[in-house]
Amino acid sequence: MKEAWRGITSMTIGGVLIAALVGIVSYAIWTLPAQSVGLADAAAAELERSGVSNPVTSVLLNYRAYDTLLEITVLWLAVLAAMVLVGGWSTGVGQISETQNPVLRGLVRLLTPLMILISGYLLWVGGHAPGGAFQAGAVLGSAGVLLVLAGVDWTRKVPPWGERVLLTMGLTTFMIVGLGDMLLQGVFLEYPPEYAKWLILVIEAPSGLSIAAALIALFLGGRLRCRHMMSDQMSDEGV
Amino acid sequence: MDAEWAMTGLIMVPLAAAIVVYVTATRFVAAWGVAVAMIQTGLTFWLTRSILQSGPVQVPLGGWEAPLGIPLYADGISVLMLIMTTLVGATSTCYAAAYFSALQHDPRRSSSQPTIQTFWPLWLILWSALNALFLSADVFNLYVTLELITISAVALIGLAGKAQALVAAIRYLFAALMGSLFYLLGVALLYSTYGTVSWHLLAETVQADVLTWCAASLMIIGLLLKTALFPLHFWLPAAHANAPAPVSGLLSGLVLKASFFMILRLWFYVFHPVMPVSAGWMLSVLGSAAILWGSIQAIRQQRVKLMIAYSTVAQVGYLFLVFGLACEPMGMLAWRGTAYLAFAHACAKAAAFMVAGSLMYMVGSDLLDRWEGIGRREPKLIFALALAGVSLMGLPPSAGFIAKWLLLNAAIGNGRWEVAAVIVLGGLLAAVYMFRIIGVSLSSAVPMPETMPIPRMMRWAPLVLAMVVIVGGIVTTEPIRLLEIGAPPIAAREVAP
Amino acid sequence: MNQILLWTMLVLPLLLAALVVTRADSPILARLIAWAAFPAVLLALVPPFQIEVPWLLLDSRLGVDAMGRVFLGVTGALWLAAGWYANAYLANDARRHVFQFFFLLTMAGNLGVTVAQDGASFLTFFTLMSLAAYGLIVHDHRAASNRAGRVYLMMTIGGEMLLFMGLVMAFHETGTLVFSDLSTKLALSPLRDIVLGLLLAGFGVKLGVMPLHGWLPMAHPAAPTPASAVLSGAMIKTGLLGCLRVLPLGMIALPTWSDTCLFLGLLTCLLAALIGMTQRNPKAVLAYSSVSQMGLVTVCLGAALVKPQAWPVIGSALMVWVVHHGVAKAALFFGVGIAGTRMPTTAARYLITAGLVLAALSLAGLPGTMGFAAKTALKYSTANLESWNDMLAWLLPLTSVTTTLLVSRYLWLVWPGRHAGHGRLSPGMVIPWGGLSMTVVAGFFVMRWQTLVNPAWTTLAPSDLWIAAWPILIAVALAGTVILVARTLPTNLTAMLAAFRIPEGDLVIPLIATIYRLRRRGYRVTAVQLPQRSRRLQHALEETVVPRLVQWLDRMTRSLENDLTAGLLLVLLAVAMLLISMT
Amino acid sequence: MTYATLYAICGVVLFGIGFYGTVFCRHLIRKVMAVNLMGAGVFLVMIALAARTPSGAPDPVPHAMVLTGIVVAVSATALMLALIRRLHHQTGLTELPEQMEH
Repeated sequence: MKEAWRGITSMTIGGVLIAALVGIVSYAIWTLPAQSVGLADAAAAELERSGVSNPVTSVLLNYRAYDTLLEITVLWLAVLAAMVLVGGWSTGVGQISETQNPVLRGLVRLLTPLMILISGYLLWVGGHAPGGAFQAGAVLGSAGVLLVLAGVDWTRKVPPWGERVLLTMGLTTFMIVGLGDMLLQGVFLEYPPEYAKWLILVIEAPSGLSIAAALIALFLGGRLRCRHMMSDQMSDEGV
Repeated sequence: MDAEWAMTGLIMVPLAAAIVVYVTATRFVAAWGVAVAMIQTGLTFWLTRSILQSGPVQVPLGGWEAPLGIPLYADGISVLMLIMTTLVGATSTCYAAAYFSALQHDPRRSSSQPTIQTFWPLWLILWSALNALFLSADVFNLYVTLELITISAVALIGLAGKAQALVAAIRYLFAALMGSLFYLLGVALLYSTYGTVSWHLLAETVQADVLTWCAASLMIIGLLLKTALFPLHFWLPAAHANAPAPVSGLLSGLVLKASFFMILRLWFYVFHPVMPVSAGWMLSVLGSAAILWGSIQAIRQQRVKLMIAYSTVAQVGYLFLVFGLACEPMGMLAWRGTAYLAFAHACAKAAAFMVAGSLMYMVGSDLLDRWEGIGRREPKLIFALALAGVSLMGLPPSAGFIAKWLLLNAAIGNGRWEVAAVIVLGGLLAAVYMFRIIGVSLSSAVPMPETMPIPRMMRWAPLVLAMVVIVGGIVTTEPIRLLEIGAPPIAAREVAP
Repeated sequence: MNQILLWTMLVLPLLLAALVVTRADSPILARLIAWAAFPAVLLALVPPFQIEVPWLLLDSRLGVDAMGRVFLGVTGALWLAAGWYANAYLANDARRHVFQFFFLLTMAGNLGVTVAQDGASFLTFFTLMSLAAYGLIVHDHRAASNRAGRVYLMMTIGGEMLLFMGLVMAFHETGTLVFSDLSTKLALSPLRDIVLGLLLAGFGVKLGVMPLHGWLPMAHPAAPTPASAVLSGAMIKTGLLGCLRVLPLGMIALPTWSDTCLFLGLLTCLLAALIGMTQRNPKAVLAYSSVSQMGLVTVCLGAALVKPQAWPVIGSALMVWVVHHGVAKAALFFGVGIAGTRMPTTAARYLITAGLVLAALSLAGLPGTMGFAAKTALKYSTANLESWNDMLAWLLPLTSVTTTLLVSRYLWLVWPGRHAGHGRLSPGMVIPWGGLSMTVVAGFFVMRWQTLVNPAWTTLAPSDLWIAAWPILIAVALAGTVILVARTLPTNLTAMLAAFRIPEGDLVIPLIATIYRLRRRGYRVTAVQLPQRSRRLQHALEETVVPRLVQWLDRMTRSLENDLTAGLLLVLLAVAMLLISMT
Repeated sequence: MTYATLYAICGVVLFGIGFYGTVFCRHLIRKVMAVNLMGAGVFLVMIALAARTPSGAPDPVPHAMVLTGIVVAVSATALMLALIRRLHHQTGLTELPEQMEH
């Protein structure tokens, strides 16, 4: 009884405090002027020199490319972390075997090529319209996950070094391009304007693949290559 | 030109090494770590020299100046933090190399963790992220680097594999994510008001209005959670104490300093003109409470690593005294003292954790009772612990003494007797817990026979680091001079007593 | 040249200490260590000078001045003697190199203190010396040594903190750390009394003034003999040096502090001698004797604070006293190790007995020894203090009586040939001891033609001789009577009297007994008889106060350190900070 | 008060709900979801406030930041899930133990 009261008390206090915080922050937002330029004009003004015509991509891969480099590192880091934590004892998802579900298999057969195509399109279109490496990687990654779920054991064919290369090739390319720029221009990641378009594409393509690989690996518990699961390791499905 | 290469190198070299080590899955992984340590030492030296000669450096990455691009920026305090990272990082690297190779041959090892192969990329990424954070001049970029640090730190704790470590890692991760999201909300508000995320530009345009206060409070409080200031320290002791031996020192010495450095940057370079004195005092009061609470808890613990971890809670408290003291005439002294204390604490605490790790490896436990008479077997390690203890207590000759000297001067100069009393009392309490460990380990009990031999590097690395703390208390003019480069505008408020 | 000598003196011990770690068993190294303090002796002979070292600590000043020279000379000579003595004394100790390591560090600190001319470097060397001495005290790791080491550490670090605080405040008040400026400016500062209180208390711990003396009688018996000698002969005098450096002596009268010093000094002087007489360990007797002598020093400081114009006289008296006590006390400590060995011949036994008696009586102020000069000097310099004159007039002879009784007790305990000796009498031990014992007499005659010492102190006029001699004669007679009476007493009465024996470290014993009991670590101080009152206090602490405190802390920890509370506190802090900013 | 501010305030409320959940939920998966809700709230604030440009074309910088933020959130979520699975596998726990066991 006492416990319950204590729970209710703390919930009330917490609720009130959080409401107060939300209220103050909301009030602060309400005081904002209705219009503000931010960096939209500045970004648009330099769009010519950035090598792409989609402003978001220009921010992502040119003005603030350093952030993006670190972000790709974060993704790879998460894979490493998952591998440390899960890789030792499990292969990730549940049972991967020749599944008996023909509908799923059929659908996968239809969808996978389409998804690969779409991801390629998204990668290309990122230069001038919404899209880019992350979107492409996400679609490609989900295609991979779908395959695994359907029991198509495609990842078994990936050699261990291939898996590692696949996961890091985006980051490696990014760094090589950045350092190459530094040799040419003197500053890390400063693309020569005339090659910016191509350099961005050079970075994006492997990055998209790496992102896709990382997403699949995260789904599988830190590894791309999933072995067949031992029967005694089935108990961890409860979470 | 020089400084740019050094700055980029400090970030990119460990990252590149992480990729190489991971992709090639080389057996000589430790050698790569040591090579990186050597390169980093060279680069840090290079950068320090160039900063001392020509003042703060700003590098517009990608050729884009702020606000559009992300500049790297190095001034005195960030270079001091980089030196700290390099010193602790290099010694930890050597220590870890010995530790993991010893662990592979350890018959007591039960779990089938692929520790050695996974430790190195994680640690190298952490190293790169720490350097990136100390060099960042962009509040959103700081968020990304901070997340890199958090994720690698959590994974490194998880490396221990024990249930306790996992619980600690989960708790730490949740706390850290909450903290980051508070910070990110603050960044969102700042950007929507001022249209920039460069702290240089923010410092020029910041105004005292409700939105700025909201943003400042959210950012600072989020970072407080990550820095584990009392009473938000609940996650720290377990996380730092249960991490593998080479990791604990990195967490206490470096990872905490990262978020603290961000608070220091934001507070003194951006928000200082608009935040009221009382807000700073709030942090100082919490800091004082942290000193007392952390010290008392450290004295109460039975496990050595927990004692050292609680000692970190206390030492973090010292770092926060500056926010109250810097509002008054002697602000500059407090600022220097705090920056130097961060440096001193990193080296001393990492050395202490390394000693604890070595002895724990030797005995198989870090229960204080099991350590009776251990000092007679390992005098070098206990000596290193004693030297680190001298700095934690604030006794001369040690960097901790100089830092506390500056802080005490600031406190007394401002007429803050209660702060001065807390500083001294904290030193006394530190003496109690440090000598509890040293006293037990020097007791006359015969050390237990079933121990593992300690690799030589696991003896020398902490000793070297402890010596650095002592040297840092003897040669002081250069570090203090370094701190004057690009010092925040509180310098103007300094008034002769 | 002088600079090189100064740096050699400071760095050589540290360098040797580093070498001890790496190559422990080199015979050449052992010989070098014995000579490590030699540069200090040389440095004491050069004319005064000062150097500025801006990169060291907080803009350091090092140098030798008139006062520091005396300290430096005595300290260097004692460390030199102790180095030789230790080489022979610990020849068969397997952990010799550990001792050497701490010995060298302590030496570096102690020598550094004498040449430090600013607060920061003084405190640094002082701390180095104090902390390294811990290693000397606990060297043999007996339970008693460990206990002594802990008490020593607790009190030393407490003292350090007081000094730290005091120096920061002094710096803040005066804007300088250089002693020559600091003491003058401090005299005029509004916070003078607080600052001086902190500094005096901090140095008082080292000096062993009651009630801060607890560590001293525990640590001296625990440490190996050569270490006790320097501990008592040289190291506790750094407390005096510190006082001399910071007090505005000869400038103004400070009635509060002079009265405190005079009162505590006299109390220490008499009480320590009384407690010392109940001791059974000759080193403990000597330790209490040191405490008692430090009481006298404190009286002198008090006198100088009453009458600033008397400072030049008191100052030189103190210098004489520093030399005398350092040499005599070290000789007596060395004597403990020598008297316990097997004597090769009867002649050797007589010689050694004679040397011991000489050193002991010098401490009591026997005419013709340095002790006589020191006592006379003290008497002259403390004469004519308005309010305290009458009391001092009869108290000073009384201290002579108590000191004589104390050294009699010491001689009784160590008398060569009374116990079966063990170990060989080696020249490495006898030579340094003999040298010091002879200095006790030789020093007096050196002082006689030395111009710096007031000729009145070293006169051998019959009236002065008689004044100095009668307390000693009374005390000797008293001691003889006690011995005779004790022989005739029934044994059960002796046993009853033994119950009154006060443990080494007197006041701290009930406190540490409580701490140990609470820790339940098996350290029972069962040998110690506690008086009823302190036992009640101990009981209250153990049964109620501490458990309640622990319970409360446990509850606090539980309610504070959990996810939910932390979450609530997080949002609470955020809201609080927002509200603070807005208002 | 524009639509942008309304959405932004919604984002803050979402942040608050997520925070409440993170503090009060005991089951770890719920906590993970709550943290993600907090993240979503912040992203909503950023996106909403980016739409206040006079021209109507949204400010691209917060969009890029949100993209970065999402990737960070994905990585952190993956790590959380990995940790939780590992803990469950090893101890069977689905909640953090109440008492801090060091």
